[in-house]
Amino acid sequence: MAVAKALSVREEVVKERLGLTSNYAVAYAVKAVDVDVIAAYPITPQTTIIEKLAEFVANGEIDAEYIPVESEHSALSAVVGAAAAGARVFTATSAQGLEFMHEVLYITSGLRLPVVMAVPGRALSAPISIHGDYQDIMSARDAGWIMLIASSAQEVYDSIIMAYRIAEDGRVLLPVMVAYDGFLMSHTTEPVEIYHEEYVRKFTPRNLNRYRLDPRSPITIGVITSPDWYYEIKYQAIKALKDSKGIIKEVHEEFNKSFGTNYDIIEKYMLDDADYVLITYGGASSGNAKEAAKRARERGLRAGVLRIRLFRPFPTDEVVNAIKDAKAIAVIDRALSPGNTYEGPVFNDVVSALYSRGVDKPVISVVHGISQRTMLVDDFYNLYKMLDEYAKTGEYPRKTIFMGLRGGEE
Amino acid sequence: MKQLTWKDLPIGGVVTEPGNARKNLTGTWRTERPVIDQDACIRCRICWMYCPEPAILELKKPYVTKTGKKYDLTYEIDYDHCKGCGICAHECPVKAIKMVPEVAG
Amino acid sequence: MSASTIEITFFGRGGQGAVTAAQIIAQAAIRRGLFASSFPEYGAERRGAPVRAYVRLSREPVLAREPIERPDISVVFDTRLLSVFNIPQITKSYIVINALSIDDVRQSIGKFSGKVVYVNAYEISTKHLGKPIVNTTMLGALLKVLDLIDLDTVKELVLETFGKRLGKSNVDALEEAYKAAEVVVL
Amino acid sequence: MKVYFRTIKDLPVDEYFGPGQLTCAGCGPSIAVRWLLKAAAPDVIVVNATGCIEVTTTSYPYTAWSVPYLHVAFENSAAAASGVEAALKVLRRKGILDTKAKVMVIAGDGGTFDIGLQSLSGMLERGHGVLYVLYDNEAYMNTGIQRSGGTPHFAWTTTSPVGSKLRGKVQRKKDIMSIVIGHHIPYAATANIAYPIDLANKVKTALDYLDEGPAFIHVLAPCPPGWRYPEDMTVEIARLATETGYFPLYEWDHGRIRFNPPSNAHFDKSKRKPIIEYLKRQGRFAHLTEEDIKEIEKEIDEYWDYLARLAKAFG
Repeated sequence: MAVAKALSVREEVVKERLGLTSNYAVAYAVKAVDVDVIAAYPITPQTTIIEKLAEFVANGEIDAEYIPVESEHSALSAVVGAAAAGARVFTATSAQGLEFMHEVLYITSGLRLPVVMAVPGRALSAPISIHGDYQDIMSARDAGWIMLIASSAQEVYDSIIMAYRIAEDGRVLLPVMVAYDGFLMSHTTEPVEIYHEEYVRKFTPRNLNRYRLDPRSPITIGVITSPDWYYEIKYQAIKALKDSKGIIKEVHEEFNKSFGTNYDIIEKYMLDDADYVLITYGGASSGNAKEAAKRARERGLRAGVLRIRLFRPFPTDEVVNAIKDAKAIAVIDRALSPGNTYEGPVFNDVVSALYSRGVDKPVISVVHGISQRTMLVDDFYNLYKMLDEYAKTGEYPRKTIFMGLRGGEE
Repeated sequence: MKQLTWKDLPIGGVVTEPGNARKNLTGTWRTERPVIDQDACIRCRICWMYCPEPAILELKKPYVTKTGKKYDLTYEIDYDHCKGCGICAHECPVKAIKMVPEVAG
Repeated sequence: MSASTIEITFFGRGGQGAVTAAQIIAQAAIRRGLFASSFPEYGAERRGAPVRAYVRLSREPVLAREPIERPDISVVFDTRLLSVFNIPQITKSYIVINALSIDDVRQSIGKFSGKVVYVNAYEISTKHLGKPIVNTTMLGALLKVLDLIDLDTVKELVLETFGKRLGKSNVDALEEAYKAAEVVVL
Repeated sequence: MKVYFRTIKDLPVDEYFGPGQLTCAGCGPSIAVRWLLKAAAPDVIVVNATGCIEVTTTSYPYTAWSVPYLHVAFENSAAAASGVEAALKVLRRKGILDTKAKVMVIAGDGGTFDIGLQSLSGMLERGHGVLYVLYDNEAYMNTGIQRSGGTPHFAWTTTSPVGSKLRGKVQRKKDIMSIVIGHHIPYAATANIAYPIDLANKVKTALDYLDEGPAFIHVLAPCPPGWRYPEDMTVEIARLATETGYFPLYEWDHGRIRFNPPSNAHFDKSKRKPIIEYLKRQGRFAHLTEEDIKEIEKEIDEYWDYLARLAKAFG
């Protein structure tokens, strides 16, 4: 019954099924939510988003001001200004561009402005690499943004729509970043069902009832604080980010109801009875891990995948509950946290989540797909085999495994 | 004010009351105070124009000088905020403003 | 071909339109209600440098996001690419190839256990487009063995991709190749 | 320049800035901002760059501003203002907000000549209807007097100290007006806190042009601790800067250049007061030798030659 109902919702809301890259899916979502101000600067692999948006604006398909800024720093600064004036805004970037925005990332969340940004992830210089991974995304993880990591073009489209609803919620008022794989998603054409705009707009009503620049009631935004005040104002934003999890769940539920989808802040794949779990994020890691789980199950291993979709705030209880019955777990990071005990950034999050809830499980840290180093389904299948062997011997590696590294790690 | 917690403050460090900096009594910074000689003052508005604070008040307060000249306006110092820079005294074309040492207490 | 997922790799050179051809096939599949994913090998674009573009077609959602190492079908824009990518060794079922003659095909492919779809795309594309841009012509040859997608949908997409005038010449090339292509066993 | 205020008696009474801001006693930039707002308020949104004015006027939980105010960072006030302007435009167009507010940037010399030059150039090139006001106190005063691209030749600062080998700032002041004018915007002008009527008229004129594109006003605003002079001298020193020809008052209005009093008489060098009158009152120039002063005088003459050529070509 539930399925039949979902299907009929789908039939009603879906306007057409298109072949889109994740980047184009972003542009279509931004169009659907009736954005007011777009400011962006070209950078690979983000550029095709803003090319598509520029095309929409040029053809009058979006009534928005498109600011072709002279840098990423100005891109985020301009949307901060526009959001402070009450507009619904969008920007996008990758890699060096996100680094160049870094200063303003913190300001955006500190000023509690509902900015939405898309980031197809990419390796950071030096050496320069235009290829995809998540090092740029991870460098932004402490900036106080809500961070969603999508795994398909459809999910990217849906996430951008949800992002506006979340960001502008009066209980949240925080910027939202929608991240996904550079190239492996940003430039991969997949089917995307786009919605009739009336449904999207109904789902994302404007909220002008927030602090904004208005001569009728002049307020000051962007103050300087002494040690007497900074801590309290910062804590408000930290608390808002933590509390946003419940509201994000609420928005997911309502989105699922309105659009006949099935999103949650984490995705569980063959997880219920899994002994061995790969924890992943993004499209390539999770897609290949799912294929590998199927392969492993065919060969008698109870394999499952846990995909982290909401990365900040980190879904601590959800993650712990999802893996608490597993025998062994591997966290696959497409990013690096050099100099840490383990170099996988999300590994550290997972371990800290388990520890905080008193769950002691063998977890191994795996780094893979750096600068889009080829990841094969077989690599992920081999990880299940490795977990099985570790579980049998009781011996676990006490350092990060750098998969696919010529020469191997030491 | 300092006892307010994070629960009491508007989000984002926004200040919602325009111009509430007037609660900063910068007059305490002064070592010398300007004193206007209302009889010598020619109401030229120059001190008012150049005051950085602004701490020179242009009041619709009639005044008759000792020599019988009538004015509609009176210029007075807002001693709560005047920092005592002395620009007014320096720029006054008729030297109607004197800088006088602040006395303790 | 009618396995659950069909994997196709286009082998071309920068500027020959291999990426566009892969896109058109994926778009056509999506338009027919199938699942598909298509992505090129990425790097700085260089004219003439060998490039690969991948397409997966399926009746189920496509999960895998790995490069196609063993394509069911290889679409090869010129014979010199065969050895660059070891194509006869890695291809499972079909090599769709642009060559000057059947002898040229035999000579350049050597040993291959599957079937070859041969077309002289140089000649056909030059005839219709005035220059040897072979991507749409190769699509015609590919369709000879790819029955998941119909000719009309591909033609529709070619017209949309290239616009009316250029689209028409490309459709002509595609149709001629579809007729002229020969399936041979070496 | 359109004349909105003919005499001092015409100047508006309402205050939108201060009191209670934590600027130094005798602050030149404070005088500038007070008159900017008197001319522009109430329908104006201010975007402020990091700097003296920002830190002294928004010390939480207090604000010295009675107009909507936004501070984002140091180098991006022009970019943030671009966003505000674009937002007002589109929200007006869509009928979401009914507002006729104009956007004004207020930034110091560091935020304009140096770290903010890129975003300023971007904003001017894109043609946003924003008035950008530079209050120039000729160094990074907020951080304790460090040299900027706006610091004049030979001036002492803590990063252009007077030593046994180097004597103050080695380089000359950047010609920001020429850079701005190079963007071919409708209106650019210089102004000086010693001439508030002129300043207020220029602000009004600039705001009127914003439908066509950006406007820029370069306001000289002396700083008592940074320039090392007694705080009651702020206006006098500012006035001397113009009277000696060091800081001429002029406007670039739709491709025409026009000099304002008293600078319009200063092509004739004899009408300019000797530069020493300006220099000798400031501790930052206390180390100057006669040779140095000659050098500065030569530079000012060269600058006037340049202005004369501009006036000839575009007058």
